[in-house]
Amino acid sequence: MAQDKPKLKLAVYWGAACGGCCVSVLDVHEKLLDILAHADLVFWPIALDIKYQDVEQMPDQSIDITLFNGAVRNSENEHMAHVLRRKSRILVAYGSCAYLGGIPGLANFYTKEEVFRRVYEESESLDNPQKIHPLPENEVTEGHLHIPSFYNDVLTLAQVVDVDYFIPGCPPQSERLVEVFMDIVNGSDLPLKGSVIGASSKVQCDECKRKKSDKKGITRFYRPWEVTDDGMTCLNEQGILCMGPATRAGCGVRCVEGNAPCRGCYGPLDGIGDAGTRILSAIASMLDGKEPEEINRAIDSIVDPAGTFYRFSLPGSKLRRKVS
Amino acid sequence: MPINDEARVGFYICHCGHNIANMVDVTSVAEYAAKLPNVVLSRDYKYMCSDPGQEMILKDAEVFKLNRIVVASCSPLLHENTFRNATAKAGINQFYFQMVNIRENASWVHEDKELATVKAKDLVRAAISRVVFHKALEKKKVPVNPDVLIVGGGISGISAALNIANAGKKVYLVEKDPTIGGYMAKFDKTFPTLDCAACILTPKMSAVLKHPGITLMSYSEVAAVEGYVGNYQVKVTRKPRYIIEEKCVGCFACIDACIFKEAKFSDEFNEGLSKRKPVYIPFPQATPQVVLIDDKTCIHFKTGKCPQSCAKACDRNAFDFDQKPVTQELEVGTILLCTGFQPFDAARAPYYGYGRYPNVYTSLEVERLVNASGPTGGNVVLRDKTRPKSIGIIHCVGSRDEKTNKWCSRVCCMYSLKLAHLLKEHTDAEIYNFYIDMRTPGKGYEEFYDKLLNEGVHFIRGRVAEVSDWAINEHEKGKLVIRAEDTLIGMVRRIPVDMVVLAVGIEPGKDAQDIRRVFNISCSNEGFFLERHPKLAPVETFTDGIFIAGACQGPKDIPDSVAQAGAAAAQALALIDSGFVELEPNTAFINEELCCGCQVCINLCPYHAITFDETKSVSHINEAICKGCGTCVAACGSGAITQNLFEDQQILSEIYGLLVE
Amino acid sequence: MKYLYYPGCSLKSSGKLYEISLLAVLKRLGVEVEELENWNCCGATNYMSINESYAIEITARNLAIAERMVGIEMIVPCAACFMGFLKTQKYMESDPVTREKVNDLLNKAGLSYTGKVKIRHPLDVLVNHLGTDALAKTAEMPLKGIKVASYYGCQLIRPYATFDDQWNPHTMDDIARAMGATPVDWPLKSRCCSGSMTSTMTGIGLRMNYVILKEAKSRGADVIITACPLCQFNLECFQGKISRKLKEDVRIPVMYFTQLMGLAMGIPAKQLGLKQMLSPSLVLT
Amino acid sequence: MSTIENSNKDWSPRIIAFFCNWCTYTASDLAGVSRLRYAPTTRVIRVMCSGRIDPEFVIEAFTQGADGILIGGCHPGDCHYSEGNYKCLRRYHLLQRVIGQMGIDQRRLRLEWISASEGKRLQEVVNEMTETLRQLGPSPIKEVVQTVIK
Repeated sequence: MAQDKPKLKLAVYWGAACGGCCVSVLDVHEKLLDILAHADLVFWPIALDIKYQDVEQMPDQSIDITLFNGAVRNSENEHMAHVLRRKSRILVAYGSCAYLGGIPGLANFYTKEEVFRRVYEESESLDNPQKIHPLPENEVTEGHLHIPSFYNDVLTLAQVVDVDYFIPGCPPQSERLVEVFMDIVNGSDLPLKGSVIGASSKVQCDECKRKKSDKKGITRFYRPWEVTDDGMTCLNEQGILCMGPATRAGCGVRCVEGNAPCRGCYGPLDGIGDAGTRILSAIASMLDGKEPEEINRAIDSIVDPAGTFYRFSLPGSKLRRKVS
Repeated sequence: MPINDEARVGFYICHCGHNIANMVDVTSVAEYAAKLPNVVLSRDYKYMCSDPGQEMILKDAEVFKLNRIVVASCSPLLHENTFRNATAKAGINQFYFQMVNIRENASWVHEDKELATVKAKDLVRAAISRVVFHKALEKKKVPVNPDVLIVGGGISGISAALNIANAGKKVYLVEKDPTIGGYMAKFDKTFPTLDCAACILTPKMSAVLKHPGITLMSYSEVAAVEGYVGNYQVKVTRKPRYIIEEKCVGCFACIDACIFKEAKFSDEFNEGLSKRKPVYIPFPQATPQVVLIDDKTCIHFKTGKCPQSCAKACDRNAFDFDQKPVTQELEVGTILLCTGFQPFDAARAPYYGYGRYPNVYTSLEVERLVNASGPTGGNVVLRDKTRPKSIGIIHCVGSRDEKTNKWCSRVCCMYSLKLAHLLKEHTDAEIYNFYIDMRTPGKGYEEFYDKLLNEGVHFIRGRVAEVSDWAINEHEKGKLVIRAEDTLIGMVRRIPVDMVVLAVGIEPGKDAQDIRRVFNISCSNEGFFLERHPKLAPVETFTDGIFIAGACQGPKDIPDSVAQAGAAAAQALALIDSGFVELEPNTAFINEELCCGCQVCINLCPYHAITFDETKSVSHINEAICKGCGTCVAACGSGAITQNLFEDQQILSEIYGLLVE
Repeated sequence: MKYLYYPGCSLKSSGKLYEISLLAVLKRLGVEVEELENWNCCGATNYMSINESYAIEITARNLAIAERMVGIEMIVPCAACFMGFLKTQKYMESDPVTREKVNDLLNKAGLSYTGKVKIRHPLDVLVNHLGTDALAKTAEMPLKGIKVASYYGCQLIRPYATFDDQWNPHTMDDIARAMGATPVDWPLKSRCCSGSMTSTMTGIGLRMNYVILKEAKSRGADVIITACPLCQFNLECFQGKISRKLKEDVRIPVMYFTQLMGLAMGIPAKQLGLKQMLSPSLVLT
Repeated sequence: MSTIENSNKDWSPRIIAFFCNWCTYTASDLAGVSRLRYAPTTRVIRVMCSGRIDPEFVIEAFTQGADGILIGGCHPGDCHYSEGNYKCLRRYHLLQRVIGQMGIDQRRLRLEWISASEGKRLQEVVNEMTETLRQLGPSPIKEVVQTVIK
């Protein structure tokens, strides 16, 4: 039985993340006990007091599975990505940020200077008359201080290190995590390296229960609060921009089930080169209008098209970031 | 980029004589290609499309175990099929072939050999990068419906109809006017032989009517066309004549009985030089011999208060005042468009006074005037019934002119000579031809010009500036004065004449743009239908199974129109007799494993080829209906749709190949 | 209804009677005009033949000043000015090099022109805006039985104007008809009057005016009406000389179409400047 | 690096041109047959219909180093497939917004309707676009994409 086998060593780490992914691990609730029956948690900053040094001293390949959540935003994230890669047999990019850049990745619409100016000079809640910015290196009387350096570009985990698997979601569905984990424990055949796991091979609409028809013909888009959703019809057909048609399923259509449009956190299907252009094309294909004016009127009603289509995938997209 | 180790590419670059080799360094491209991944063999050759060129592919394929072929030469629209066939002969699936256009897209349009060579290398790299991901495909064969639709019943349409029907095929001949015959029916004599137009045309018109293989649909227009080569569905709308065509025998009793005792409406057939009644037949030999009612002038239709004396005079009860347009559906395999031209509107050249001075005529009006069955019985008289003693014929009216039409209308010089001869014969007037250049390229044409020179007709070489009634001396009083530069003597001349004939040019028909849209073909800039290739495919269009003949393709005289009609008929017959057509397998298909059933694609398809399968909750493309535009492919958020020959990976590889060395 | 009004130099000097009669007629018709402020020469003849770009540039200045009056169309009565304005607009619209150069110069002068000014000839305004029916209603003293030969000259309708038929113009005939007169059809409506050749190559100039006067007379016209100050000047001033030289009486009243209109409207001859005419125009009154 | 940059000529932009088979590709053939000279900057990719052009192709071409993208289709109402060009038009306008937000000069992407008979128009468009791109200079996109700034 399982108890006879040596326990797996499990690590969870967060890069540039909101913490939601870590919470999603906790959200397995009592299943955590099942997991812990088969695994020891050897590193998890949010829950365990294990220092970076401890991890650095672990033998290489000694961690069986590392769930790395969060994007790579600064030198600390990158350093730990390299360390954990070295120490882990299986490195999983866990959640949208590690997978495609996620919400922190939207910062790629700006430069580091713009971010700093906003945060340290213009923010409404700020009192910084001298416009002091953090310095990565600093000499003080007590000695040399340094903090991680902030990168200009937000990166996905795979842009920094070799990644074995990707589990999408903002956050990933806890049930999926348990399933994946138990598969590993039970010694099921592991999927091909580089696969997206814990998610469907079809897009959201496949699981979405709303009524869909071939009549799209969108003349303008509405934000969800601007119209009364009938609760039954495809949101796009009601003019509420839903990323479902180009977003991988696996979350259980949670947002749409909750009458909110899909935001695209599960990313595109396998083989799709660029999540943003894929949904862009699908949405444009639902538009009505033959005159540029009509078409542009409809487009005007999309708030922040690029931010919408690349909401979770900008660093992982073909362009990666704003060009200039 | 992904790679494919299996692919063994044979690359060939064509010199096309000097056409390519002069502007693209073909040897350097061949050497460059040899070093590209997957390329096993790279050669340059003088003429790849020649037999030895194709033979070379065949031999190389065997010796070098090639499984992909790339040829850099001319446009794929010209020779893709040639090389696909060569590829197939070499035992390789014909779709493992990619063509690179370095002639039309490079050597012919650039002036810098170095840059043109760089461009050729980029294009070659892209094709090689793409062909590696090609898939083996089969062309689908579909049977060809042997029935033929011919649109337009002028001399071209008539000739083509008889050609095809005589070969035992069924022909539908659709004519928008009440009678077939077209413009030729209006002519008196034809150049250069001066044989009577009616004598050679009317037998053909009645042959059309009598031919068991031809269904003549006069006073009808094509409303819609669907389908594809070999299998077109056509909707034809028959306009109401208010006469039951099958019952009318053409006795004309109704015309005599019309409440209008005198004809008072402009007669279209006689170019308005005579009058007709609301119930009429365009001309005595009209085919079919069926009268019709013009509902715009008929008292019954205007007021409802006509005793309908016409209908009462008909002993065959052929009248039906309640007729409505009727739409009929036809199924045909091929279509010939012979929709003709329209003469240039002389009012658009106001400096020649047409519409302002009554004695300025168009050539077409004069055709009717000299015609024995015309409004004056062949008696050439002016509007005041006097006989002109001097006549000026102005060539190139509306033609070869930046302000109107730039092209030469090709027929005006010859018909002007013909009219000069006929007018001389009928009136013995002094005839002056004002020409820019005398263009008489045709069998017996130059000889005809020679004959006219000896008949005492005057020829003045120069463009006419204006026609006016401004007399500056007694000699010019009461005459029309033609002012023109005589370039042969270097003087401006004023020639006073009694009658001016404007040799109006040939223009695309006023409905040419509508017709083009209905049949999904292209027009050239000036508005004539565009042939597939100006030399090698002059009667084909870019839409397979649709052919063009006659003046709808460009200005043409009768012999050329008839010849072209024959060519178009032969093309149609060749297609029919091959029994089937091979369709390009560039259709799209849906991977059901990926389709989510969002139905975004369904309405994008103009052919309704995509349907939603409720039970499986996936969409499905009927590949027999799909025409391969690929619009649905780009719309699919799941990437579930693939277009054969234009797969995402193939196009992305092409992009990569173009940009990355 | 209000228009900007660009008189140009002729209407303030040799063509004074054109201005007087035009303004009188427009006033009668309730058309308000405001003279373009601080206007300059339109650049016709001398400028245009010596340095075309100068001509374009100074006309552009007038256009730039006019453009400040947003939404108002500008009446330009002199045929030479009218063509000059249309030509400038055409060049600026279709030739980027000219446009850039002219705009640079305008900018230096603190001006700018974006192409919004609509130039209209009085004939255009009268016939196409007010309409001949409205005009006919103002003809208190219809000119019954008077035969009128309309003469446009060479540059009023060619090559840029679109308000009339370039080959057989009719707006002046329409006006004459509305005033109760009978237009005669004649083929020399837009033949050249020789322009300034009457002073530089007198023989040719007189000959060209002769054919026009003679043809109008032989067609039975009682009066020639025109819309161009230079045409009016040539035809009127030299007709005595021509008659004497060629021993053929080609004398005929030559007046501005606005003077003819004024007569029909019952405006006193004096207010139309008819008393200052050289040709025997008063016979009409 | 493109072969063009390797040549010792003055810098010349690279335009990836997606032409529909029926109108614009045919127009480019016509330009060839008519020997209309134009700048050697375009690299044509033939698709059956402008409706096939996936916005991803445009982005891919930019990231691989294209300085401009020219899309050529049939005039409105003249599409060989009835309305594919309108579908292209809708995607084009939305894509223009997005590339604008991405900091790409919108003049680098151009859509033109060029019919089979408009070889001359094709010549004009290519020369015009070449001139525009010359003024804009080399596209920075490829370098930005390939150079991570930390």
